[in-house]
Amino acid sequence: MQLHTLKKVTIVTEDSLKNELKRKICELGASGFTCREVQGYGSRGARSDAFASNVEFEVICPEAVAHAILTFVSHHYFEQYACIAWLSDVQVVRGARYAEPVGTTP
Amino acid sequence: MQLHTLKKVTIVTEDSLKNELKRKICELGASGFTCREVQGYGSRGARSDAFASNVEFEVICPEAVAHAILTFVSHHYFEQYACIAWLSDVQVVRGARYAEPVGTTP
Amino acid sequence: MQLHTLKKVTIVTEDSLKNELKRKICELGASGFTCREVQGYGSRGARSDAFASNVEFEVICPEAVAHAILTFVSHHYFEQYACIAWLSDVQVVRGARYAEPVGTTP
Amino acid sequence: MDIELIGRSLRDNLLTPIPMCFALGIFSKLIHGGIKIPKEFYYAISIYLLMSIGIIGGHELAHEYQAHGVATIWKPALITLLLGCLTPLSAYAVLRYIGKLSIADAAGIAAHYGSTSAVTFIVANDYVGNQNVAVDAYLPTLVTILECPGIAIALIIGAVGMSMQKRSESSARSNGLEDDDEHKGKLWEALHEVLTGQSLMLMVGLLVIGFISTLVMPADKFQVFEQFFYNKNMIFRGALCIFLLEMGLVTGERLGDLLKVGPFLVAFGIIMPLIHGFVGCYLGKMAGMSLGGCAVLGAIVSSASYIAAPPAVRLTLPEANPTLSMTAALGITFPFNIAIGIPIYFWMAQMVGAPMVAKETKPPSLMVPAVSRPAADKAGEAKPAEAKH
Amino acid sequence: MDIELIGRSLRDNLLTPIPMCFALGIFSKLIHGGIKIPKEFYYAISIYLLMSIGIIGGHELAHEYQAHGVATIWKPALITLLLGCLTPLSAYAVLRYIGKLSIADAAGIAAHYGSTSAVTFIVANDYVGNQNVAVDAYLPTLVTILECPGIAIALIIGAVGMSMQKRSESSARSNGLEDDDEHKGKLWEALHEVLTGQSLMLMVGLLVIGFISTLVMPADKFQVFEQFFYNKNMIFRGALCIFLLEMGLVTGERLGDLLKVGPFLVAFGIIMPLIHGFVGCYLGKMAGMSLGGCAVLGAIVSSASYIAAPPAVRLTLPEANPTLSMTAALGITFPFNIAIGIPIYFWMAQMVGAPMVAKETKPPSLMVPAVSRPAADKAGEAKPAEAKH
Amino acid sequence: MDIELIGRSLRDNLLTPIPMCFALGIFSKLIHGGIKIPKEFYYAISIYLLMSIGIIGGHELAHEYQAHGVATIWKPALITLLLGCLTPLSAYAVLRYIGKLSIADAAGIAAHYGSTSAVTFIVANDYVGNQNVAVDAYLPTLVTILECPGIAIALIIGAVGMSMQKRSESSARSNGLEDDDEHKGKLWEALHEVLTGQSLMLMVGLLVIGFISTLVMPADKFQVFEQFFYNKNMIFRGALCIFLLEMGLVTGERLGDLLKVGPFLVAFGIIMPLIHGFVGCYLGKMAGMSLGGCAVLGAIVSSASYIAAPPAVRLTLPEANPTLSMTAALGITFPFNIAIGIPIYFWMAQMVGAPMVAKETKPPSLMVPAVSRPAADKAGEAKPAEAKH
Ligand SMILES: Nc1ncnc2c1ncn2[C@@H]1O[C@H](COP(=O)(O)O)[C@@H](O)[C@H]1O
Ligand SMILES: Nc1ncnc2c1ncn2[C@@H]1O[C@H](COP(=O)(O)O)[C@@H](O)[C@H]1O
Ligand SMILES: Nc1ncnc2c1ncn2[C@@H]1O[C@H](COP(=O)(O)O)[C@@H](O)[C@H]1O
Ligand code: NA
Ligand code: NA
Ligand code: NA
Repeated sequence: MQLHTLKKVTIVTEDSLKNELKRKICELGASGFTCREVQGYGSRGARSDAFASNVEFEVICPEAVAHAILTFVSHHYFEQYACIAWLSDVQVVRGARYAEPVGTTP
Repeated sequence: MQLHTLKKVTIVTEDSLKNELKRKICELGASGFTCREVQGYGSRGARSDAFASNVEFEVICPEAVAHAILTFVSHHYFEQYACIAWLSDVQVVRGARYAEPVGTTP
Repeated sequence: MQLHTLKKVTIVTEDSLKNELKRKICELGASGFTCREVQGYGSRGARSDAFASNVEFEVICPEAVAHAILTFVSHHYFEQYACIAWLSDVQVVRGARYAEPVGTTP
Repeated sequence: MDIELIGRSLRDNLLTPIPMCFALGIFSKLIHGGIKIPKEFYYAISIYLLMSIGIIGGHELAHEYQAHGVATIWKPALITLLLGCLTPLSAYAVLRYIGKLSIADAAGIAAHYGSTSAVTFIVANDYVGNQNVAVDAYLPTLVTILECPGIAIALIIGAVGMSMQKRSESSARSNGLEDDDEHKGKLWEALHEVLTGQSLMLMVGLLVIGFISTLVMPADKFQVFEQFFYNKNMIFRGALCIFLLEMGLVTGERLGDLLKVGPFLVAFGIIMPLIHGFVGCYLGKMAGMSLGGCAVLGAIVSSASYIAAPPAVRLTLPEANPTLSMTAALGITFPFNIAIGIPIYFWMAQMVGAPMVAKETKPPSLMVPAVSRPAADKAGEAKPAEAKH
Repeated sequence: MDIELIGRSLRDNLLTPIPMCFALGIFSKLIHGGIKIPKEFYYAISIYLLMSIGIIGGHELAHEYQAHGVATIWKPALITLLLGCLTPLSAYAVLRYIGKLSIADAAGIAAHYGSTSAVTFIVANDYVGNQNVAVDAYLPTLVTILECPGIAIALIIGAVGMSMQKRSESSARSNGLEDDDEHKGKLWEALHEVLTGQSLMLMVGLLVIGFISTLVMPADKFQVFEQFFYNKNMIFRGALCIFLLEMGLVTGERLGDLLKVGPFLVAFGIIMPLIHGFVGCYLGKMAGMSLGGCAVLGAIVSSASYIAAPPAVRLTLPEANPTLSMTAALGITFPFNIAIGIPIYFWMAQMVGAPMVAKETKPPSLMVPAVSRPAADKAGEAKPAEAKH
Repeated sequence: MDIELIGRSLRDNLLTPIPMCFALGIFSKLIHGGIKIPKEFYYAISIYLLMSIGIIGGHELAHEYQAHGVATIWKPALITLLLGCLTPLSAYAVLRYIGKLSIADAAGIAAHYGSTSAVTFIVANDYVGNQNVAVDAYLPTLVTILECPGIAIALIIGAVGMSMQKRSESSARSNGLEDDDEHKGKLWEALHEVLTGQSLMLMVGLLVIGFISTLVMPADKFQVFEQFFYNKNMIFRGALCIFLLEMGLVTGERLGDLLKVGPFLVAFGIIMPLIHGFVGCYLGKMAGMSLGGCAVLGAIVSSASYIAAPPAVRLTLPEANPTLSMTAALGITFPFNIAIGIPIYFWMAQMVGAPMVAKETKPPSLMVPAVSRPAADKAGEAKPAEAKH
């Protein structure tokens, strides 16, 4: 089995940013994403009810795209919104599909 | 604290495959799994409503089992179904439990 | 973009422990957490209905805090409750925020 | 039925809350509006609707049975079974040989058109009621009979067709047989999944429950369940509004796919139902069904499944493109039927000369229950669903 | 009550939609069918049911109070409290000394049998109503009184027992005391969790709301809430069908566990309720309750909790195996009670000679409210729940 | 209206299930109780409530229109639009210049107070009905008119204010213009989001549906939808109980924030609604609205949005602290209005001399529909909502 080492970007932020983030992630070159509702607690307090909850995005992408996404997130969300973001290494099956920046819209 | 280095397999695919995948993961030697509903977007379009949504599996297992699972997934799902799968390294507490292939059914 | 290498602790356990675990994670020095409902199967059988389901916590924290959390979990949950826990490496944006143990309550 | 009448009937049919909620859903998606029904709410409502069709169906069936034994129902039931076997064949033939679709795609779509849509049934039932025409009490039973066979037959066609194709393509390859076995396994699994799937189990289960309780319970004790589940009552109506709002949202989301599927499929999604609907009306009349019953039978035969069929097809015939079948079933045929199909089937039922009141037929002797055959001469007191409320 | 009567009563009790939905749920799991109720829908319905028991309970209690002050209710309330304290003890003794279960398992199961099941209450209430026998209006109050003490007492037995055992096992170890403290902390937490848990808070909260609003609001203004929440009305009935379908699914999923738990627990799950039920009926009669009231009291005393108890036990006595208690409570006692227990308690209530109409007793003077004691001589106008609708 | 009367009215208003459920929710959070409404259930109920306001609003509007054309409604509609434009301005001015809040915070909170709260509308409507005073049938229309403009205007103030501030702060920086463009883009997006957001689309969509169906369908066919959605009927009432329980839970969770926001905001959350409410009553009277209508108009003008406004503000003015606006809108103004605000607005409406029955005014000729203007002389048959049920 051939595996490609790629980056996985994880972003947890306010769910009202979901639509924008979906769009941005694809614009910045990712071929797709997986997202889900989560609850959380952090410096901006608890986010776990109908009026305040979080969304978590996972994006498999090449390093350059990962950096573009993280840069966008840190410039636009960190100051004003509940947000955390991190990067990790993953070995992806048929990774070639995700290795080149693309530019679609969801 | 003693930690075992094991593999974590993550699979995101169509939720209609959930039952089959549950069974297969255990047959191929994993001692268990964790799964959840997720939404997603990829080469097969958006998967985020009642008629199309995804399920994500996480499996902690030894490398051989991980490869067996990924092989199954790539042979049976990649061509016809919305699917992505990757591998990462994790340090597992009381990892000995998950280090040997078993063969149960959920 | 500056990234800090930190630990990510993942714990999957019975959802009746959710409130206690929320409190403990913060007491042991983490600055926050992200959690969600998940289903699962393991040595204690299937956990996927209204009477038995799981919660998954993800905590970004320095190594010492990670060990404290994992020690707590292994002492208090492993014997009697459905539980799995692991550690992985992540590169966190503005990681300095999460690099020092704090002690708040959610 | 002249043009003006059609116009008025369209207006009466469409300018009511339920179809307009469907339209609102589509509109909301078109302007990227924010209406969002939680998935769990949608599931909750579909569970309620299926239970409702089942239990009220069983309830009416029990009344019918008490009044006429199997005299009125055995022929329509057989006819429906026949239609469930014919429609996937006709759909497959048209798709494969006229539309030149791949085996998998043709069989996948045929599975949808061989089954039926519960919501179309409800709306048709309603429409007929609004014309002050009674419908036969056993119709929900026909819906449950129609649900399965079409899916099964289409899946078998697809599986057999695919494996024959593969064998002829690569008669040299060694794994031909294995593949075959696997395919058979999958087919079995998919058939099991249809037969024990949520929609059939709820409908049949509640049908049995409604039937038995009606026979056993005093009528005033059952009444409270009838209030809750009866399809002319407020809860059912309200739930249907919300359900169709969501269906509109899902349809609106997929409207863009209409352009992708090409003109053949669009035509298929309109003409095939008309043909199936006509055959349904005609055979219904042959089976002695009433005008209302024939019209509703036409509607359900013509309709395509978008709940039971998709997951079954996805599992057995993964080579079939789900966009094609969903777009045809949900994006074309469903709104077509809701908007103009149903009045047309009603008109067809009139054309074929279906009588206002159903005829009774003596069933083949082996079908008559030995003991409890009630007096068949009280045909006059046949009490259609509408009259009761 | 001869065999034939029992048979007929069973049939009337079981061949109705609510128990048959339970059976459908079990059946669906046995054949690996696809019926699936979203968790959130199940939660929504349980919230509704608990609110309903509370508010209608408060409403009836207010009527009772307006008609009789505390004359009719003080004795049943005390008796219920007593039963809440006795049943965990008897269950623990049987499990530990006859069944030889571990301290934790015995205490864990005793916590379930010391508490009560709201759904059993509803079905019992219903059954009695179907026999055309009135039930006392304050029964929902008794359900709320019965919910807690049993869980608390069993948890205390378990915690104390475990810590004594640990101390005797390892009197040398140094962390004995710490463990003890921690255990006490956990116990407190669990008791807090039971007392402020969803089920008790909703029932008691809505009971208070129902009581106050009935006293304050004009009857016709309150009526709309009664329509929504009243347990003989359509919404409640419909919700109960769906709830029991889900309970059937959960039970069916766990049926395999029946084999694991062994014959002792199966016997326990049938015989213990019969004993508790008899004591309930008997003490109910002593407290002056009516025939219907005694039967329902027997049913709720006999029933085992599967909503409030499990999480509390899981947190305080993690050594207790949850499979044992859930299988006994949900897999054995619940269906036993629904199917045949309730008719038996009704028969028991007849045997102990409970009167058709409740007796009034003068409460100890300190319990009589100084001012608002309404005329006690209008006992004749006691208007049982059934009569009103 | 002397003190005793106010006391009685408070009691009648508060000691009813709906406000007490709100209180139970708060209480549960204060004692860390376990009541938990699944998010999806809460969403389902809000969808139902919004649809209900819309469809019944459209239904009543159609009746009003059939009876009076636009004669009764054009002035109130204009007045409401005016109020929607004025209240964000007054709120902003007070917050910025008296309260010394930042531009973003002042604009963010003003957006909430410029819009309205559907639940406050329902409770006010109810309260007025309980005083046996009729309300004007077109009030739900006014709610939909009031929803948007206030949010839009406050967001524009905020965006313009912020960009002016930024420019003056750093007239040297090069990215001033870019930022501006981006801000404008965000503003557009947020306005689109409000206009096509769930709450407005459901209310307006169902309003249109209710209006059209009432005109087209025979009254007895529409009745079943009225039963399901009408705000005096059981489903609506029951849903409202559960909804307010959840609102209480959310409010209780945030009660601690009350201490953080400081006394100015607390005072603002009480005094601003009183002022807006008075202006609403007064202008309502000027527009010829009836006593009941003026009181309800006062209540909705005074109320602050906590559903439509928060996400819009969060997206356009992220610099605004959401804790401030949510605490004010949900933690202060909402309970204040429910508990004592509404009786006060009713009293204000009496003070300004609003008549028991609305006046009819000839609208400017361009607003009169050419054809279907019905006989305006049948003013006597004006049939207020209350009278019908
Ligand atoms: N240390 C952490 N580990 C994991 N998730 C976190 C952590 N801190 C914050 N989060 C998540 O990020 C969200 C925003 O954090 P904050 O901006 O600090 O309020 C929280 O609601 C959590 O879901
Ligand atoms: N680049 C990506 N990063 C994360 N998840 C992805 C990515 N691409 C696809 N997915 C997930 O995998 C599913 C199937 O992808 P696909 O087969 O490409 O349609 C999608 O619905 C997403 O949930
Ligand atoms: N091998 C595994 N990989 C991933 N998750 C697991 C694994 N084994 C167990 N789990 C999760 O941990 C929970 C508790 O496991 P256990 O204590 O073994 O019953 C299960 O319900 C699963 O959610
Ligand atoms: Na069909
Ligand atoms: Na008990
Ligand atoms: Na306002």
